[in-house]
Amino acid sequence: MMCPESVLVLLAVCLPLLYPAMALRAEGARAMRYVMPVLPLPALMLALGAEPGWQLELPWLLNGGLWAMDELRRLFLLLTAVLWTVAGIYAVGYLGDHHRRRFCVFWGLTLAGNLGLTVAVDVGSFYSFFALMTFAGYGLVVHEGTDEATYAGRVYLVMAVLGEMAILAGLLLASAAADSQLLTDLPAAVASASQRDLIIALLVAGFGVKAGLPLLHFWLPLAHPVAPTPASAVLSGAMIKAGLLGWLVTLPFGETALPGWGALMIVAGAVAAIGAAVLGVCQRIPKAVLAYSSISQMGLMVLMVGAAMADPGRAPVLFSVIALYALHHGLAKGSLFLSAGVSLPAGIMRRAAVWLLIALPGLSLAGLPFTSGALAKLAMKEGLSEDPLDFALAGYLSPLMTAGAVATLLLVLRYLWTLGGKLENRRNPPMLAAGWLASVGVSLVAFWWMPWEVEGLVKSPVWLPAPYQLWALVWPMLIAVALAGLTLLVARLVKQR
Amino acid sequence: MTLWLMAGLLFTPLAWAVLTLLTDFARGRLVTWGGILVQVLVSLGLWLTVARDGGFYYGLGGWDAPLGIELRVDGLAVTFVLLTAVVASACGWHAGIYIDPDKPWHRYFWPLFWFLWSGLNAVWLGDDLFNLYVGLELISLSAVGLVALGGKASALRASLRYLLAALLGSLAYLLGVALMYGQFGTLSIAGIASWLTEHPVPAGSGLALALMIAGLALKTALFPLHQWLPPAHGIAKSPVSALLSALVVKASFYIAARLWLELGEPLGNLVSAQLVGLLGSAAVVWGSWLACRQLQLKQVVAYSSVAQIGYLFLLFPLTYSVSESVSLQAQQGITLQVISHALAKAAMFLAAGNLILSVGSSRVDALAGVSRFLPFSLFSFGLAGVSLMSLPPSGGFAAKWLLLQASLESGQWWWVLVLLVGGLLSAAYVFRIFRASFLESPESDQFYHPARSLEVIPMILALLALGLGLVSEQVLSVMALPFEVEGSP
Amino acid sequence: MTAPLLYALVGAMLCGIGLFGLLRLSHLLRKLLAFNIMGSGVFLVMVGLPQHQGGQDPVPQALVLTGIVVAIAATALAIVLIRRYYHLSGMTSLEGETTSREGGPE
Amino acid sequence: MIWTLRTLFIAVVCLAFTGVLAASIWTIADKPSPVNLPQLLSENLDRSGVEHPVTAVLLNFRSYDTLLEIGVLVIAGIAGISMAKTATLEDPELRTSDSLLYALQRWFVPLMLVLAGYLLWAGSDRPGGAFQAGAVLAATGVLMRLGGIPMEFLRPGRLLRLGLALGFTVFLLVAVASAIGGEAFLAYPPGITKTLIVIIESVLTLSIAMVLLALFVSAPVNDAEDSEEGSSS
Amino acid sequence: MTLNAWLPVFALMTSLVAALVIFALPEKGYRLRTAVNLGAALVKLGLVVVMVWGVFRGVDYGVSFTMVPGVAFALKADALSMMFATLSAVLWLLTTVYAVGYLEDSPNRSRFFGFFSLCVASTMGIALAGNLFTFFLFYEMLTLSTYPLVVHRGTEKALKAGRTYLIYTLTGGAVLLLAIAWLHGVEGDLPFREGGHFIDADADIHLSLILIFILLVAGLGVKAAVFPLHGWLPQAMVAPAPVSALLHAVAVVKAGAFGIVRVVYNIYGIEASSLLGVLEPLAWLAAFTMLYGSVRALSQVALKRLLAFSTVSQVSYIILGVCLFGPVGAAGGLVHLLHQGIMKITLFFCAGNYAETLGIHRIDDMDGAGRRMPGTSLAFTIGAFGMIGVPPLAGFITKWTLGSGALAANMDWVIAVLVLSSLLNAAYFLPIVHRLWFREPNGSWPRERRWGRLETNAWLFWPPLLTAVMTVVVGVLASLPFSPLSWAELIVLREYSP
Repeated sequence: MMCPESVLVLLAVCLPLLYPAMALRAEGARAMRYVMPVLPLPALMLALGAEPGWQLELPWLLNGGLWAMDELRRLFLLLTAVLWTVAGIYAVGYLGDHHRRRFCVFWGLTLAGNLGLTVAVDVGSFYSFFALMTFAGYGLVVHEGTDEATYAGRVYLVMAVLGEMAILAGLLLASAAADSQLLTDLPAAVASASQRDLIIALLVAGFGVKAGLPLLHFWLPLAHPVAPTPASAVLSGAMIKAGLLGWLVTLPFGETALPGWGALMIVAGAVAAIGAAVLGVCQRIPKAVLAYSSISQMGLMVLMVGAAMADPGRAPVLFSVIALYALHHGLAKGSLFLSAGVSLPAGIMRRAAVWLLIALPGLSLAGLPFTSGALAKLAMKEGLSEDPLDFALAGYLSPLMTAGAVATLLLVLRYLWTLGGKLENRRNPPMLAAGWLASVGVSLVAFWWMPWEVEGLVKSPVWLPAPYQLWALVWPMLIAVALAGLTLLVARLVKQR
Repeated sequence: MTLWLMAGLLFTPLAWAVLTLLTDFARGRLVTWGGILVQVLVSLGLWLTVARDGGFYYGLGGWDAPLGIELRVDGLAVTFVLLTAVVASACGWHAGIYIDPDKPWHRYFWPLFWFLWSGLNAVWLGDDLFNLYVGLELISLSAVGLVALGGKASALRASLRYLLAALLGSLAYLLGVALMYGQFGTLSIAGIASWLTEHPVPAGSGLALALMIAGLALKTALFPLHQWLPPAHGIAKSPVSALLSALVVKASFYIAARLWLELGEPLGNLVSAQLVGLLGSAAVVWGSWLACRQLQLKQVVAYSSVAQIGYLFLLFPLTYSVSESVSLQAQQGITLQVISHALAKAAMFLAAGNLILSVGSSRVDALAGVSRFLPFSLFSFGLAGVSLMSLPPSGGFAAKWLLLQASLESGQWWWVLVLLVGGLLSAAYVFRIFRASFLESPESDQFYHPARSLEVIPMILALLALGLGLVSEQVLSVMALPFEVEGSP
Repeated sequence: MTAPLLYALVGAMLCGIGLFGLLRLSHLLRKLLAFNIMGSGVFLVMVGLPQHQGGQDPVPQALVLTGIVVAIAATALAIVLIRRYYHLSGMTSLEGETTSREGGPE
Repeated sequence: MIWTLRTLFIAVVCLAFTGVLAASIWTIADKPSPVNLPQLLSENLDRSGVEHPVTAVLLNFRSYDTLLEIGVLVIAGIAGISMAKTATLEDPELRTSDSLLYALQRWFVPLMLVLAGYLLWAGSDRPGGAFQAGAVLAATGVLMRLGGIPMEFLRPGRLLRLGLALGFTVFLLVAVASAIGGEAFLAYPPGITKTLIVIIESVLTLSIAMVLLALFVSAPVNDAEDSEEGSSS
Repeated sequence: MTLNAWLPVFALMTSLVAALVIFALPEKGYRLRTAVNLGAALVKLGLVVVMVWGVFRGVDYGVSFTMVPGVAFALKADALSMMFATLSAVLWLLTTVYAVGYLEDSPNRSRFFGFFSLCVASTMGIALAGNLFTFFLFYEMLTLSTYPLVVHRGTEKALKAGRTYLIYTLTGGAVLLLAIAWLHGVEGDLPFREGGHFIDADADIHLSLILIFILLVAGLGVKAAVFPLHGWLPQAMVAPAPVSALLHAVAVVKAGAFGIVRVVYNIYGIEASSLLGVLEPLAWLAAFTMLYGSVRALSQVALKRLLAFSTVSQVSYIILGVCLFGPVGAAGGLVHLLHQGIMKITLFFCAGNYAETLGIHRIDDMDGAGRRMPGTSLAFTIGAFGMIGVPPLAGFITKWTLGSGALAANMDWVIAVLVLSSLLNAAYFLPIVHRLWFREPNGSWPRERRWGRLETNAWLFWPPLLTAVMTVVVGVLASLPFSPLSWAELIVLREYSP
């Protein structure tokens, strides 16, 4: 018999999937945008309401479908649903008349893909949703129709297709090795497969395109700025995490030690974290800065992925940290992106409030105490602490994290700086403002009630870091501020000359 | 019953020749149609009789061979008799509508037509060398008469050429007959063959066979002796062309084949068998090639006959010093080829006649746009073409299949190439016609519409040719019936 | 060598001559004559060869008689055709034709 | 040059042909034939109804040949008169008033008629027969024609066609009559064989003469209007 | 004979009779002709459905009689034939609907629909043929009945294309005939049989068998457009869109591929083929063709030519699948027989719609067409994505199954080819999709026509949408019983354990 979860999950996936049908009739098309915030609601209910562990078998689907939810997926689903909801609200106010119907169609399809892939456990539907998200996402990227958008779209598409193919090959090999169509069977089989390294390489590269792995990231700083703001938010907040999720569910974590791959990933993560920051601070467009920030943040997560690969024993712990970090980053980055589209209201107080609300998620990213960022950073620190880890590069992780923190704040500051020159002075459309405020609220407040797991990593009350941790959180921020101040000074001097 | 059938078979065409001689064209047409009915029924009856009871010898005038003339009524012969009945009645039916009844000289069409028919029957059934000669002359002269009928200079030129070729061929054949008689003292083919099986081959007898076959090859228009055929077949009235291509050339080939199968093994030799096959192959290629290059529609069809006749001569190499089963396959294949070509070529000529009637010109490029106007005739043409191309399920295909098998099994693979290339070349000229007719030309609205029945006749023939492939087993089984020897050969 | 055999050999020679004429000559009447010569040769062979050893044999005689009638019929028909052809085209031979003339409008 | 070469080539071919043929005849002539047909024939001659073996072969043993042969002749006649496109076969140019010819006619025509009758009658027991008689009869007609005697029956009308067909028709009727009675085609009922043969011979003579005569007169020249299919219009 | 024996004959006769009736109908009889066409298509579909059910339960449908001495004319319905028959029955119905709309007021409709039905009858015959001889019979009939369709427009270009088509196919037919005759000489009449005939073949006929195999593949490869025998296909694109659709999706190209499947599975037998060592080279050839077709497609400017080269590439998937020794790969190849048909017919329908409604023939002119014709463009997009192999569409199922099969057969290089081919497919399809939806129109269309409320004629509008839906459905529901994939697995099961 169908349990409520099954109904809900079907609803969650099918609602956005069927939503484009509204475009067929003129009346429906006009009403379309008001439905956008509603689309992720079933998913949200599912993520919040249902306990992990249920599963839904769809034997007729592709090669036999299985949808289910575990802790990891739950967090990702939650992130996706929340972010899409707030972005949806935002979009209602944001959208102009330009090809609005088309945007809505692609919005729905991308959402369906993004939601679907988080609940899919069989290879076929996972890959299907992944591809759906990828290709429908293209519609969001090129929506504006400008030359930059088209160019960005082309780069996005080329890389995405390459990535898809790598994933296809990797999944094929893996599933052949496992002789199973279920993702849950893959890691173990990959670990013992004769072509282990090839499979891992394909999967790392394939999902790496989405996750903005260095050298596979080119599309990101191009695509995120040109997409409409709500789309950027979900691109950077949710969809980028799909790549991460892909790694987590397919690579052989906890099965066997892969020091080589771990090292590679750690190096890649480090390069991403630092390198993206260096490139990012040179950007002039706010959303480009944010895009680089995303790469940088993803670099940190890659770092953890690498560690998890290198040390199978530590992988379960790291998983929950990664999930937490992803959740935190997604919400904060979503909020940041949305803020790129708000206008400054009249009145100094209001302006200050707006600026504060813009800055807070950013600072949260950098690990400001009492924010989700602080929690995530601490959890990460704990997760990557030297002692339990057992591989060559373990010693470098801590400084890397610190450098990452510095880089993060630098980028956030740069963002705020560039944004300052761009924000317009006018009234925000109410829905836009509502969406943005909601995102900020979710990132700063609602986060604390979300079902993440930090047992054994951060002492409770988790929102209140212990004093020794406080310093650890703050000093990189200070360095960053100092650096930023220095730069500013130098810039002034140079300008005065 | 059988005796009456035989008498009817021999009597009807001759009698109707006389009857129609006494009437004018229009009344002759009615008389003819009656005669056709009789003749078809008689042929069918005889065929059924033979198919049920097996074949027999029929001594004319009550005299058996070697003194008298015996007719050999076996499965093959009655099948050809039936084939002749079908094709000739179709042509007769068609001619009755097609030919202008107001021209006074057209009244002579019917007697010539009937004489031709009787000559054909005489040849199919003949087992006497000299009687076959007379039958051949009967056919040749009436055919020449039909070609020349009321014709102009070009028709006369063609018919003269035809006549001279036919006469030379007949003389060569007759010379062979003279030598045969001088050597064996009898004119019965069966008699000679049975004597040869029991005695060593006497010296000097090969020339007789060679002369006869050479003469017959000339009459059959085997390459390179084919030049007379295309003008004659191309210029005659369509029903006449159909008769000539479908049946007349087959008559001489039939005799050659009978001689070869009965006497070839002892009297022939490998080189000549291969040589004849080679000439046949050359005919296939050369005839098809020329057919592709003709400007006149009926010339295309006529050259196609030259090519198709080439296939027939593959009988010679494929039955000489090969195993029994291969020989049988080759014979069956050739038989099917004769039948299907007869049906298909008749259909093709009749359809071509309709097309010419419709567009008012015999040029191939005048056909542009006719596919919209006369699709039915064009379709008949095409169906007949399918058989000529030896594509399935036509009789031509079944024939080709059997010949392929025979070639492969006897190890004479070079004929395989001929068969395949020939099929492709024939496709080339058939589709050339189609190409022309499919062309949409803007001014192509001036068409005369021939009578519906004119269009139906070639269609029936074409369908028969096409369906032959499906029932070829049944048709061939009649020919394979045991031969019941009544006379004393 | 008996008389019938001589006839037969002469017949062979006539055949050769007739054949040469048929192939070489272009005037239609001459061709026709050549045909008749060749025909005579054939008839001679036909009559001569069997009677060389078997003596009197009425069968070939009858055959030749039939053959002659046929030959006459053919010759007569040919002459009618040739005359008419000459009248219409003014030509006495089949040669010298061009492809455009063949079947071309008269 | 080419002409000469071609001639040479043809001459060589013909010579070779003659040589081979002669050699073959020479070889064949050496051996007796395995079937002795003349003997068989003479054994059956008394059943044939006529005394002369050639006539017996022609009109009894191999009467089918003869039937068809007459057919060939009729065909030639038909084809011949089909060429004539005028209502009459009369050709004014052939009319002469030569007195010598007229005198000849007066003497020869009756004589030749008698000769024809004799040849026909002689056919049963000595050389002679329908064809010879018919040929003489035709020659008479030619003579009359040259002499300018109008012969209205040669108009290509029903009478001419009837004349052409007469011999053949009778032969054919005789042939089929026996078949209807259950005998083989062309088998003469015993007893009246001779009578039948004589009747056939007589009508054949008439027909043969008619055919030959028709062929002689039927090639007058006039213009045709019918177009062939092979030519474009 | 029982009804069961007659069912294949009836299925064959439906379209044959329809053809004859249509030929006899006057040009003006539009309604009657349409009724006959659709009626026959529906009846046939019904018969096929009945037979599919029967074959599934193991009923034996077959009729056979000796045609030429030593050879039988045999019709038989097994799982494989039902696969092809279903394809042709379903798509015939849709294509007929489409063609009725497409040729609304063009001349020579009687001829067109007559040959159209003949063409489908031949396809049916090919599907139901019980031995190589019968197969060949209908194979050649197909050649002939498609020629008038290819040259239907009667232009110089069409006639030239028709000539090329004939030269290729008839030559191929001749080679095929030679091969069949030779095979017949070696082994006698060979009915199609699961597991093939040559598993126990003597070593001394191995060479002959290999040569015959090469000839067979060469003959069939012409229709299947295997490199280098594909030259006719792009040229034949001058034909009207429904013809191209039929040619590519159902009839001609498929007949060739189907023939190769028959030869490998039911004549030689997969194991014997593998033993003879003929599969591997064929697989390489197919792989090369896959890539070659795609590369050529990249540089095309005319939409239909692009689709043609895409066909060249896609059909080789089928052949490749057949060459993969193992049940999974085989299922992949077989299922593509259906999938490619559905997807390609969608694309051709759409191409026809663009041409007929907007006068678009070149890819350059397609900018912004998605707004003017959303339905058609949606169908096109789905078809294109299916071709690329984007999940969960039909093409993905193929690729996935093929890939798994290749791995099972230890032919890992196939994965690389698959990936590369998909990339190439993406490289030429995605720009078109982009043009459709994301470019602004150039102003005016080359030659626009309007039909009432819908974006185009209703007869033209629905078929591509339906096939697009099918593209999605056969992909998404691939594991349902009677889905193409399940059916292919059934065939394979019977082939591998005969």
